[in-house]
Amino acid sequence: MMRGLSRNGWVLGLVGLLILLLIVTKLIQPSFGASGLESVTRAALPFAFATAATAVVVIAGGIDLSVAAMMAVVGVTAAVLMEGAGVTQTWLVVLAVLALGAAMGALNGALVVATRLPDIVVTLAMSFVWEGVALLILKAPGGAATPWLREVILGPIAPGPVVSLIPKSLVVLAVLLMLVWLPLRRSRLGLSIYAIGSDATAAFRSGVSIGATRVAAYAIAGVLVAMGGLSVTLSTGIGEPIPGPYLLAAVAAVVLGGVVLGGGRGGLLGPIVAVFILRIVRLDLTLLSVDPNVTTIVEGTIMAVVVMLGGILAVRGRRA
Amino acid sequence: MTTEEGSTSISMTDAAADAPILDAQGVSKRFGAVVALRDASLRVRRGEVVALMGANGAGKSTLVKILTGALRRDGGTLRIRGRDQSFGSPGAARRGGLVPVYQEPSLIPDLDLDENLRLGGTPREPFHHWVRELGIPDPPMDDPIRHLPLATLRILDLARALASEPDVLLLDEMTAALPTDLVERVLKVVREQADAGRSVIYISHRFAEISQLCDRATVLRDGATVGDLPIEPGVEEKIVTLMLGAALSPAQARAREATGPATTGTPRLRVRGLAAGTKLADVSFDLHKGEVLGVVALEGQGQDELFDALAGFRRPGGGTIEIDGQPQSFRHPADAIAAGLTLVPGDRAEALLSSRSVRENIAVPYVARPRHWGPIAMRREGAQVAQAIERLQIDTRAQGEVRRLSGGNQQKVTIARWIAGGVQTLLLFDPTRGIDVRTKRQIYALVRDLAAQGASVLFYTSELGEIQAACDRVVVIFNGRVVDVLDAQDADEPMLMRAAYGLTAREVRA
Amino acid sequence: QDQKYTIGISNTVQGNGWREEMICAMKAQALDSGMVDSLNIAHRNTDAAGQLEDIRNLIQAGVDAIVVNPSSADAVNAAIKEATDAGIVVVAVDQAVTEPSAYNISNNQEEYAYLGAKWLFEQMGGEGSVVYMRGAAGAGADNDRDAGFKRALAEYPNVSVAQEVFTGWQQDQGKQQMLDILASGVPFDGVWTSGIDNVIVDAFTESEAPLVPIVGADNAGFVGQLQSVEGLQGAAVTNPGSIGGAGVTLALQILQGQKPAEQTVLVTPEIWDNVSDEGKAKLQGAQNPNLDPEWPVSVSIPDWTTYTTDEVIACKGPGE
Amino acid sequence: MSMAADQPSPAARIGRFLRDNPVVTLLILLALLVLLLQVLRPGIVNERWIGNTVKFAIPLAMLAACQTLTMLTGGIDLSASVVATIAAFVVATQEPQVGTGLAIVLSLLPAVLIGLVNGFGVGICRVHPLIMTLGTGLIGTGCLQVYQRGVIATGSVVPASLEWLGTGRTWGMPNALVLFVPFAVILLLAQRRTGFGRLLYAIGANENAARLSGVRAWQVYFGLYVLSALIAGVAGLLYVGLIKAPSLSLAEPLLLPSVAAAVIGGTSIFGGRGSYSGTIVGALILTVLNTLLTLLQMPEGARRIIFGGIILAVTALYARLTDQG
Ligand SMILES: Nc1ncnc2c1ncn2[C@@H]1O[C@H](COP(=O)(O)OP(=O)(O)OP(=O)(O)O)[C@@H](O)[C@H]1O
Ligand SMILES: Nc1ncnc2c1ncn2[C@@H]1O[C@H](COP(=O)(O)OP(=O)(O)OP(=O)(O)O)[C@@H](O)[C@H]1O
Ligand SMILES: O[C@@H]1[C@@H](O)[C@H](O)OC[C@H]1O
Ligand SMILES: [Mg+2]
Ligand SMILES: [Mg+2]
Repeated sequence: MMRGLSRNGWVLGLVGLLILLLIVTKLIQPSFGASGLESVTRAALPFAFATAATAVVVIAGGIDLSVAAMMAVVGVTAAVLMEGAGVTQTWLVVLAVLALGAAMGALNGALVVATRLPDIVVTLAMSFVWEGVALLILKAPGGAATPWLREVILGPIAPGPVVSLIPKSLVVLAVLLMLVWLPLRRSRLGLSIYAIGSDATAAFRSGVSIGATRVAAYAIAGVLVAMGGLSVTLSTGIGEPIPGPYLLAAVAAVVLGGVVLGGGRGGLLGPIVAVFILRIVRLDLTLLSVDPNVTTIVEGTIMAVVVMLGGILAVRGRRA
Repeated sequence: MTTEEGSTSISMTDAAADAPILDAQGVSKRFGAVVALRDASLRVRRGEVVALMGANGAGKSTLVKILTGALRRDGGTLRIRGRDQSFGSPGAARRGGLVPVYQEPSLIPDLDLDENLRLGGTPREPFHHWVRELGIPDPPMDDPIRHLPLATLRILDLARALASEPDVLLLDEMTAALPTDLVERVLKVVREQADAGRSVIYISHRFAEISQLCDRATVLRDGATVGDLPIEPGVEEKIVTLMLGAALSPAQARAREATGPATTGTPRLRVRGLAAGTKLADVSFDLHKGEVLGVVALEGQGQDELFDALAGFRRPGGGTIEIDGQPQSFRHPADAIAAGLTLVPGDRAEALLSSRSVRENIAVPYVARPRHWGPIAMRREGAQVAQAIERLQIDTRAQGEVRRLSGGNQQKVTIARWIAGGVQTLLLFDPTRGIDVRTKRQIYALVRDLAAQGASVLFYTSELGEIQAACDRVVVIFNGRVVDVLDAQDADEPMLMRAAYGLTAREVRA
Repeated sequence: QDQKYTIGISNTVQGNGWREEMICAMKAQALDSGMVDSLNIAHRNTDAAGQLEDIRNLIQAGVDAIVVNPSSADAVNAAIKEATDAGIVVVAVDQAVTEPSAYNISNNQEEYAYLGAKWLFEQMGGEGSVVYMRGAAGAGADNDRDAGFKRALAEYPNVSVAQEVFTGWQQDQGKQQMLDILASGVPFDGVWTSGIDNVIVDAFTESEAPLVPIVGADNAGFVGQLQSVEGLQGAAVTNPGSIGGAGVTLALQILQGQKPAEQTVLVTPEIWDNVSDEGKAKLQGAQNPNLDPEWPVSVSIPDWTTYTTDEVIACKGPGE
Repeated sequence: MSMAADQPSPAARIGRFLRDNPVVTLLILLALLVLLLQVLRPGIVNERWIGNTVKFAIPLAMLAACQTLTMLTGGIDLSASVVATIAAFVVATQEPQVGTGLAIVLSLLPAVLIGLVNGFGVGICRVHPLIMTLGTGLIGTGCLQVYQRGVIATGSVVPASLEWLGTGRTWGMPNALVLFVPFAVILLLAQRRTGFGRLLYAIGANENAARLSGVRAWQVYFGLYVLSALIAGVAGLLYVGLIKAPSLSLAEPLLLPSVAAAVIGGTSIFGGRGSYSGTIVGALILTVLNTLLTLLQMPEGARRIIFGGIILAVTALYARLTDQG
């Protein structure tokens, strides 16, 4: 039990910090409630999916610098295909862009395996490629997301005293992440992803196919990326070909969330909590009408200092 | 709960039991310039426990990896149950009935035990049965593997292997890191496996285990099978001879003057009650100016910790280190180097900048301190490096990157580094591991030469013949303590071997 | 007039001189009006989804009005609707939004491009080819300007486009592109730029290439060049960054119950060339060596802003 | 045993030659690109074009020097572009107040500070350089914006000497070469012939082995990240002289290309291998590639796809050719 605690200590600390921040928010702005929670969650959606995608790849021992560009590809594709689409077609589009995400991710992974170049090089080059693809699909913001599908992530889950506190977007996020993550975490594939990130030689000796697992990890990340791109299009209602600021934010949240660059360690909860922490910090600074430039400094400091602390703890741990 | 496979297997016919279940012939394997296996052959019948013997670097682990699909062989044949077979991966080997416990722990460090079992598809019931049998009744299931002690990891690896009911179990130095009580249990379980008609390939440096457990021994030397003998009383001597080969008979080796250095006065290095980690308990000795002091120990007796502590790589848990009478405390290898203690580690991969040139490798200690960060006196460095290369006769035709050098030449580079700047006290950890006989000779000569010029050398070796070839005196370490100190002239191999196994030494001392 | 208001500001391009002037004009106007308690500024580089987050955070902060430079005409409508539903006045500046409950006050972007292009084609004698240096691929204002440019092009059948490039509204990129074009020897007779102008003139002078007519915006650096660079024929089309101050004024008027007749107020751009006497006089009057070269010289808009030039340069808002 | 016996075939000889002289491979790739450009636009490759290409390649090559040096140790410096921007902005805003000399000194102070923080994070706290420099980059950007608020009233002037350096020409060649040639020569020499340069390779090749040889790695990291930041600062000064318009995101567009230039130039992202000569050619390749794509009439999207594709292809090809040992 004690060991379990220490294993999840970092995540528990983050959850504590999140609760603290929520309390602080309530103190700064007594009217903060359901609608505030909703706007935080909706803002968090694309970051959360981008972060989840990055987490999967990093756990597998890689890194994907093309996450934001792939989100743009998915976003414009969905917006173009959904324009004026009926119910069936809309669902088909959703399936299609999820498949598109998986395919893009798989291509990234396959190139990493085939070229034997470092992940960071391949995915950096591919980020230019995916940006270009997005611009070929839509030169300027355009297309339209199916309105009723947008409703799915808008507003409280249902009218009523208690449930009205829970935003639909939070439910959507939780359900989708769990749909991908829980089965994965329990499956042999999920274990293999951790295994190749932790110790590729030992994984190979345990019967894991390293190349296939790497491709699969990138493909799963691609599916999550597709959810992220879709969530951007659903929240703005249109498709934007220029990648949003999700890449570095996702890497930061992943590291803050306790996933070790290099692989094998960490989960999804920590990074997602880190996403919410970063969103709420921004909200609080806006509520306090802090100079927007100071907000950038605060975000950078949180990243550097928290990770430096983590680094010092890790060095200590290695010595012990 | 006990499984019943024993009674079913025992009914096998004698004829079937006689046909080899595994038959490897002429296996070869090279890693770049290093020839790990030249001509290795191994044959195992049903119900048989075969010892695979050989000095460090003889190629035992490489052979195990090739048999189980972890490495691809360059040449040779492998027949399983009479049919030609090659396994593409350890997973495939397991499905084919060959299950290894590798020399290095093979559980995933960041997964917990439960997850590791699921990953490997290990059946639970048998696993838990074997863990209990092996004396770890209650392994922590939800703790990352990297938190567990090495001994536990070895047992878990074994239990995992046993649970998949292998036809051939391959154990690579399974017992090296285990305390005595666990060793006993392992031996018992392995014996039961054999009695149940399963086959075992058993690698260990401990003769006591071999004679207690094994039916036969196959001996590897320098990557080739050089003998195959039944285990019977007195076979140890024959195995030792085969393992070491004729190349270094004591008579040949003692080519040097027997004039030892003065062992009086303030020693260059004085070690008292040194303890470190869990293995190094209490070691004391003196190393004098101009002396080569041998260190002999079986695998895992604390010698790694001793050298690491002396080189500033790890902080001792107790005891003192004095140099020329001055007490020392090292926080970083740089401190030890400043005090004149320089380490050549056993694993040359640890010491080499493999993607850099010979010259840069040799000159790196010189630029270590910030006041030498400026322009390098290239001429002087060139001369210095050339002199060191000359002295060690390093073959530098493949100058560009040291990883393209042969293993022996790589090893020489790790030593040359310290010769270039003038050496005071050299800590050599098994410097001749995996290198050819001629190079070995050169290294002995060099060591003697350095000593003659006033340097001191602490010389750990896993090849006992080297003690007489290179050393003045020898300390034998067992269980983290010095159990014997001998003059090198008196320390022939059988004597050292027995001392290292903790046999005669104790009698002698008692 | 003793009621004091809180005003929120949302902008998604940072580090661009035009946008910096816009923010300073907002601050100066808020201070000068004496009706604003505090400004709550969300000013960063982000996409439409990030702007949705910022607007929602401003709603949470309980501001009375929001002045927004929208990253897209449609994409932030959802949050604007939430704001106006909550009784918050929303004014979009620089580019329009399509949400009917919001007010728009902006330069007429289509007209901006049309005016400049028409002058350029006229200057070229109605024939020849031009280098068309656009803004950021995919940005809203860039689309509107493209429409204006194309309208003018249709009126001059003998004018063709020699090269079309996106500068991304970045000085260095625009300059390198122009140097490449000059070096390639492609013949052309004029250059139209989307406000990345002074570096284009530099590119000509530095490579000692013969000058052709150049159209830019009323940025201080370019206005100076129009009067000082030997042999340069060109025109600056006004695109006041001070539209931000106008947006604050409009928001305050609405808060005080003086709604404008139209939801959309357009400021008609002017063109100042250095060929006609009238143009020369305007340029002379507008020149201001104290300004950052990237700042538009039209630091104020008659009837809409009340601060002095020194006040906008000081860039101080209420409470600073 | 003996290697002298086997006579390598001519193909193998060429292979070995290319492997031992990787820059040659890169120069061939560069020449092919220039040739392609000349075929597509006959006459383009003239003195003026070469001058312009060199002029734009120089600041990129300098920022790529930061990536090359840090990558030698297995790191990266994502704060380099921010440091360059800060130096550019500070020099232009301080020039009217304190004069060129002092303005340049002031502009390099933030660089040193950021370098020290990076060195502390990477060398002492063992934070992954990617994260560390990303964080300090964000902090630097924020501080720059706060600073900008303070100097908005004072205006900015790009020092004339920097303009001369950035845009001037002598005998058709850019004046920036006056700064860059000595810089490149010193850096190339420093990589091979100074103790510090040797240690960068040593740490990247095998940090443990370096430790074993008495190297205190944290000292090297401090020196490295401060040096990298200083180079970035100087690159920023040169760049503002070239663009002549200090903005708050001036050097940002050079960041990813600077990483790409180092990688194309054969520097291993895992450390221990690479040389600045390759990086310089890498920067030239990227600059020529940009020109090529600008002049090809094709949609912006297609340009980016080709850009990414060529980077991937060149890097993969290069890795194949030079790393078959
Ligand atoms: N991956 C590798 N790359 C290069 N050389 C290797 C590699 N693995 C093994 N070797 C070399 O091959 C030889 C045989 O090694 P192997 O591990 O098989 O020896 P061993 O008999 O198991 O020795 P020990 O008793 O020390 O475990 C040694 O010289 C070793 O250095
Ligand atoms: N690049 C080099 N590689 C190896 N050895 C070198 C190199 N340069 C100099 N040396 C040798 O290393 C030794 C120490 O050099 P140095 O000239 O610094 O002497 P020192 O200052 O007396 O010694 P120390 O610096 O250790 O106090 C000398 O023998 C010198 O010849
Ligand atoms: O002219 C441009 C302006 O209208 C746009 O919205 O932001 C950037 C400016 O350069
Ligand atoms: Mg072994
Ligand atoms: Mg000296």
